Amino acid sequence: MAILVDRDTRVLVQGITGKSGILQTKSLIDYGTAVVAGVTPGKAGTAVEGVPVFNSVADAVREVSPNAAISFVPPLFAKDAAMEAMEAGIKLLVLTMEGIPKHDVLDILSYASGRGVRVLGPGTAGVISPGKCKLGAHPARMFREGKVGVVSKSGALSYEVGKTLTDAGIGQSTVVALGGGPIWGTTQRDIVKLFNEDPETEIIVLLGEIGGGTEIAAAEYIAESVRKPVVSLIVGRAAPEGKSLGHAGAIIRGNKGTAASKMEALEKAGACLATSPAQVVELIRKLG
Amino acid sequence: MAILVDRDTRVLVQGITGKSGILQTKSLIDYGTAVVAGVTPGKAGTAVEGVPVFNSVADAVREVSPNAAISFVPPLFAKDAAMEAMEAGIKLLVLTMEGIPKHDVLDILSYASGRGVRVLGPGTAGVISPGKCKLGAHPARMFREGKVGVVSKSGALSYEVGKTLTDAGIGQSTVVALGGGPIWGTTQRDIVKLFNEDPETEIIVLLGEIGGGTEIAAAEYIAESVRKPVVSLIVGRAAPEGKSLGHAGAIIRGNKGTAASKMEALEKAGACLATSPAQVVELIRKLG
Amino acid sequence: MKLYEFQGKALFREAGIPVPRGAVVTASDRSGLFAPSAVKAQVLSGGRGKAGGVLLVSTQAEAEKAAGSILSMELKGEPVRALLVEEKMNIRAEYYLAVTFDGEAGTPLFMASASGGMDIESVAEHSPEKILKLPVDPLWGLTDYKLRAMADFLGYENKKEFASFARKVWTLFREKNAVLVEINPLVVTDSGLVALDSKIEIDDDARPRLKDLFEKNLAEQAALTGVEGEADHGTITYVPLEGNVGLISDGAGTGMLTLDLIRDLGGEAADFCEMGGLTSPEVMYSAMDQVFSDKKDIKSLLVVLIGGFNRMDEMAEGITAYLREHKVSIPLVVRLCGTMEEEGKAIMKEAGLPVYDDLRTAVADAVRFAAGGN
Amino acid sequence: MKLYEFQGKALFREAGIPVPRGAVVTASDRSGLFAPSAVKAQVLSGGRGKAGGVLLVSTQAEAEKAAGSILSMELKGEPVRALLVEEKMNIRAEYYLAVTFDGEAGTPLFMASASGGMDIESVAEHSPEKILKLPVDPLWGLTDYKLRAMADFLGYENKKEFASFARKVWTLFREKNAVLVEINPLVVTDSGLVALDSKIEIDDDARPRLKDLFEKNLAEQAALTGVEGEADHGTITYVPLEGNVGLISDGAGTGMLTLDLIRDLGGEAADFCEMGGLTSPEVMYSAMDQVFSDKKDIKSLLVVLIGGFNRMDEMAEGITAYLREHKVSIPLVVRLCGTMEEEGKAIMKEAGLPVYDDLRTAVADAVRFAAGGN
Repeated sequence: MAILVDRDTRVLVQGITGKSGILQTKSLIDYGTAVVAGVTPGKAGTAVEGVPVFNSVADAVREVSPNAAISFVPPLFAKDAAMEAMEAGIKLLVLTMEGIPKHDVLDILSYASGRGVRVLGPGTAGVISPGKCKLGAHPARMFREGKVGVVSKSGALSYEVGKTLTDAGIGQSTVVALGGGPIWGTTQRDIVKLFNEDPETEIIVLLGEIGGGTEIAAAEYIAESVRKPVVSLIVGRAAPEGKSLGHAGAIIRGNKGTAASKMEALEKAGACLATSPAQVVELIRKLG
Repeated sequence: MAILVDRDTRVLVQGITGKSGILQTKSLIDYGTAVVAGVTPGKAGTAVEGVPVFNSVADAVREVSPNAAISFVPPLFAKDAAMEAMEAGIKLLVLTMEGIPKHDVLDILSYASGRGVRVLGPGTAGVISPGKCKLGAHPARMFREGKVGVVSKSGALSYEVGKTLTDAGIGQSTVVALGGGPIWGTTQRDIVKLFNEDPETEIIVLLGEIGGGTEIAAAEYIAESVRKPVVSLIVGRAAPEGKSLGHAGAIIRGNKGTAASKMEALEKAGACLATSPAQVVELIRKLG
Repeated sequence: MKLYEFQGKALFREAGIPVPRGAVVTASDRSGLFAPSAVKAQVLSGGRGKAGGVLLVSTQAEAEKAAGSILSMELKGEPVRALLVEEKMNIRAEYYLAVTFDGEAGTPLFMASASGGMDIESVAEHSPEKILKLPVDPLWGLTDYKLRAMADFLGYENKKEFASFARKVWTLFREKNAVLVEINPLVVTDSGLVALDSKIEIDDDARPRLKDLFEKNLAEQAALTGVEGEADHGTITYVPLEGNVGLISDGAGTGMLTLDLIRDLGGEAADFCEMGGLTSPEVMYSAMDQVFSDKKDIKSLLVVLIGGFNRMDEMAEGITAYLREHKVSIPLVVRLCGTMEEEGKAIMKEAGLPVYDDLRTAVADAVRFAAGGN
Repeated sequence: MKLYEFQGKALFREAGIPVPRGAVVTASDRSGLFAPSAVKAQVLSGGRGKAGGVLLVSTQAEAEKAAGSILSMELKGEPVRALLVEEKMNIRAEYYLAVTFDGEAGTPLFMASASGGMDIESVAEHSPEKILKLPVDPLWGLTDYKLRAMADFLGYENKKEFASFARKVWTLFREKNAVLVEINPLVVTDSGLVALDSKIEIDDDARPRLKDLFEKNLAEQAALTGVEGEADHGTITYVPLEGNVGLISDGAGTGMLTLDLIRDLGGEAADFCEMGGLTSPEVMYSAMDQVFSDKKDIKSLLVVLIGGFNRMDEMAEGITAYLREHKVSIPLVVRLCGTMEEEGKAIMKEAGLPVYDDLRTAVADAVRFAAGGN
């Protein structure tokens, strides 16, 4: 088990012949991910790193039955590519690109919602279930198989914490990056729920940041439904109020999005709070 | 059990204060259907046959938790009303009106598809699970509780056969009318599948007619998956070729939609063919 | 509402879809005739090409002759009252392109084929793989990847031009509430794609929201045919047949069942007249009027009613009202049951009219009466 | 792209949304001034009303005086360079109406309140029940039942007028790829609804498909401010802070974590400079240029890199290129790991630059160096 991706995941790379597509396809294959197909219109019959390229997702589905897609399609074409994947029956979309027009993202999420399509991103580094499947940018050596589920908006922060855990000998079930917002196909609450239901995940690490309310929503779910131990690290405690620090969600609105308010909500929900990756390790050791 | 509607069905009537709405609400209540709410914008606080009227579906859902809706809203407003019901979480819509613009119907079906919303109609007489719940125009005395599942495009034909069965002492699990087309939210195949999975239904009666291909699609499903006995009556054998007899679907296209081609497909699929309601009774007696 | 080719092309032009330069010509106004040109009969039915309704002409004299000849034709029973005269195109290829809906799947459907031209029906029957059918989500609209798939399938190089063309067709389909927009053939010329024909049908149910569109086109049609649109039968479907048993029903399914029973019992229906499942005394009255006006030689009239939404009291009112105002000398067989059955039967009884309960018995009697029995 | 009120109102006018008659006035062109009128500062920040940026005047003399006074103001640090002078309205009620999106639910969101006017933020904080929030499916569009619900909530009688008004706002939101269309207040006058203010922000990511809209409005803004648009930092987010430890990161999350660690270890960051997770040597170079140009007094520069999509060889190239072309006399602390880490470390080594692997150690050293340690 694990969540979102595992050994049965068969990956389709949309935009496989672009610079990022080629580089990432190699990185996925090197990790052992089953990359079964790529799509670039007009490039059918070619191959990238040994992966057959098709003109359309429908062709790829017919020939090699992928069940997850990662997209490196340029922002203005991302919407059409996402629809193509969804209409072909793909149920997990990883939208790596930033800069997709927001109305396009809203359209994608409307179609996906209720049709059972899970969208990670946009602007996500993706997901890795160490030892099983990597469907994203996570540097392989920073992760190892284990029992800790990690969720983060920021890709880099998820690597940072993964690296610290791995260096300390603590493995992960799945590590998920959600993207920097301001719109998310999947939120921390969704992933915490999946971890809670995943028999292989024993401890949940929730990495949050200032701005927005997704950590509060996750805290509410944790308080209601999660009995597994949760360790949380909220970054941005030292950020000045009222300034946007990169992620558009990271703008303090009233009291809602402050680090303090999030830490308070998570503590009330029963989570253990860390202030650094090193402390995340300490808390997990205490809990384990 | 039964399919689509049973004793737990809590009905919302959209357009309850119109002429049809009032008359049909009375008929549903007389039958014992749990009509819990009506909606007509601007009529909140009033009541029809003792049923409270709300301004919006959302208000009705909050107050009395309906789980199925029947709509008597005029055709040009039907689309908005359907969306209102779907967005409020109603999972069964019975669209009785004919004359809803076809692009509106297509929009409704797109939104419903995959969101787990079952749409009966448009132009349907509805559904009855005798002795449990009536959500449609079926004349009460023509039906009695039993083990035969009946599906028909035409409402009147489903009454005719229901009446004949009931007069012969044969009860029904559920009797479903789908509407005359040319667009259907639910087809015969869908209903045959539900009957096949319904423990209470022992024999399936498929009422078909000339035109279109929905009976052929149902026959394919029967051949593949149905082990319960199926009795089928296809009407329109005596119809002249190439003429439309009311239902827009009932136009013979090539060989596809003829009574003969449908009867052949159903017979091959293992169904017993009847040429009149009386013969349906005979065949059921033989099978029972 | 079906549109004539020239009406459809006016919509194409408005939507920016390329069409040949052309003019409408009637018997009374031939000023638009020119040559060289294609002279095309304007009829609502299909298959005019095979029937000689399209002629290519090189000179003005030929054009005059072709016009005269086509304007004197009847195509599938429809007199030709107008022509569309269009410039000849230099045709490199003929495609088929259409958007309609698949009612059984509940979705709009784009269809494209490189085998355009007159014989698309036979392509559909014998080589269905030569027609690409792509469902389109109506809320999302036409996607780029489907446009690429269609252009690929057709083998048309200029994908951008094709996409722009097809998008306009889609927008027209949606905005005009069409149930069919068909272009056969869609031709490839030196200057790109051109819609050489047009077959458009607009959803009658959308009339209240497209009043101008309907009024303009129906007025044009009325001006040509001299008929002020079809008589509005409301929900009534009326089809004349060959027999002598008049038939009225309040449902297409029971109507067809009755048709079958009439034949099985040795009779033949004179008509198929179906009123829809939600009707009124006035519609019942009109249905009888329709049958008696059109079929003066029927020997019995069978009225088959089984009320769900329909109320039997209202049906009985309609029947008795008609009989009060008209002299009917043939036997009337009325089967009446369902919603408000008691009330309906009471009204019939008061008027001295018998009522049947069993369909088979009713059909048997109607057939017997028509055959001269009692 | 945030629009000035007068720019937003031009879009409103184009969309058929009623706005007051008005004219734009600048220091160099006061010809549009009239009275009686409302004289309103044109700034991109909010809260101008409370700050005295809006004056109601009755005479031309008062208008001149108000214009002079407001044109000399700074509102939240932004000099007032233009005024919108508008006719006074007879106001019966002030509503709030906005459409934006809820990023956490992933859906557009309409918001309406009968408590419009300056204090909507405090309404949102203290009486959230006074603001109706309705998610709208972007593919389906605005439904009649939601329009009724909004008009009901506002207590506005003319539901048809409200529906038409709100539909235009929705269409503007969609067609112009807005992330916010806010009307506060939306006023009820004797002649109906009028948008008295306008706050519009267009999605910068949609710029390639809305070139004209962006060019026109950015040119107008440049003409006012004299600045040719903001310098384009690409994916870089740069925020100046108060400390002396320069900071560059390749992710917002790790950037904020580092900010926290700097403070926890006794230091203070001079800036927050984040490059995004998919960048290039050029962006790395620009980030360094940005920090060194803006913060000439930093005592150390901490570069925190952890490559996923980013390649460490490219980052190392950017750093070494910058150092080749600029004299940097303060200590540089580079933490570099992840994708192409070996290649990156090799480039750094060749340039004689040390590389850290552990974040905490890197932060500790950067703080120590800034405090004058070695």
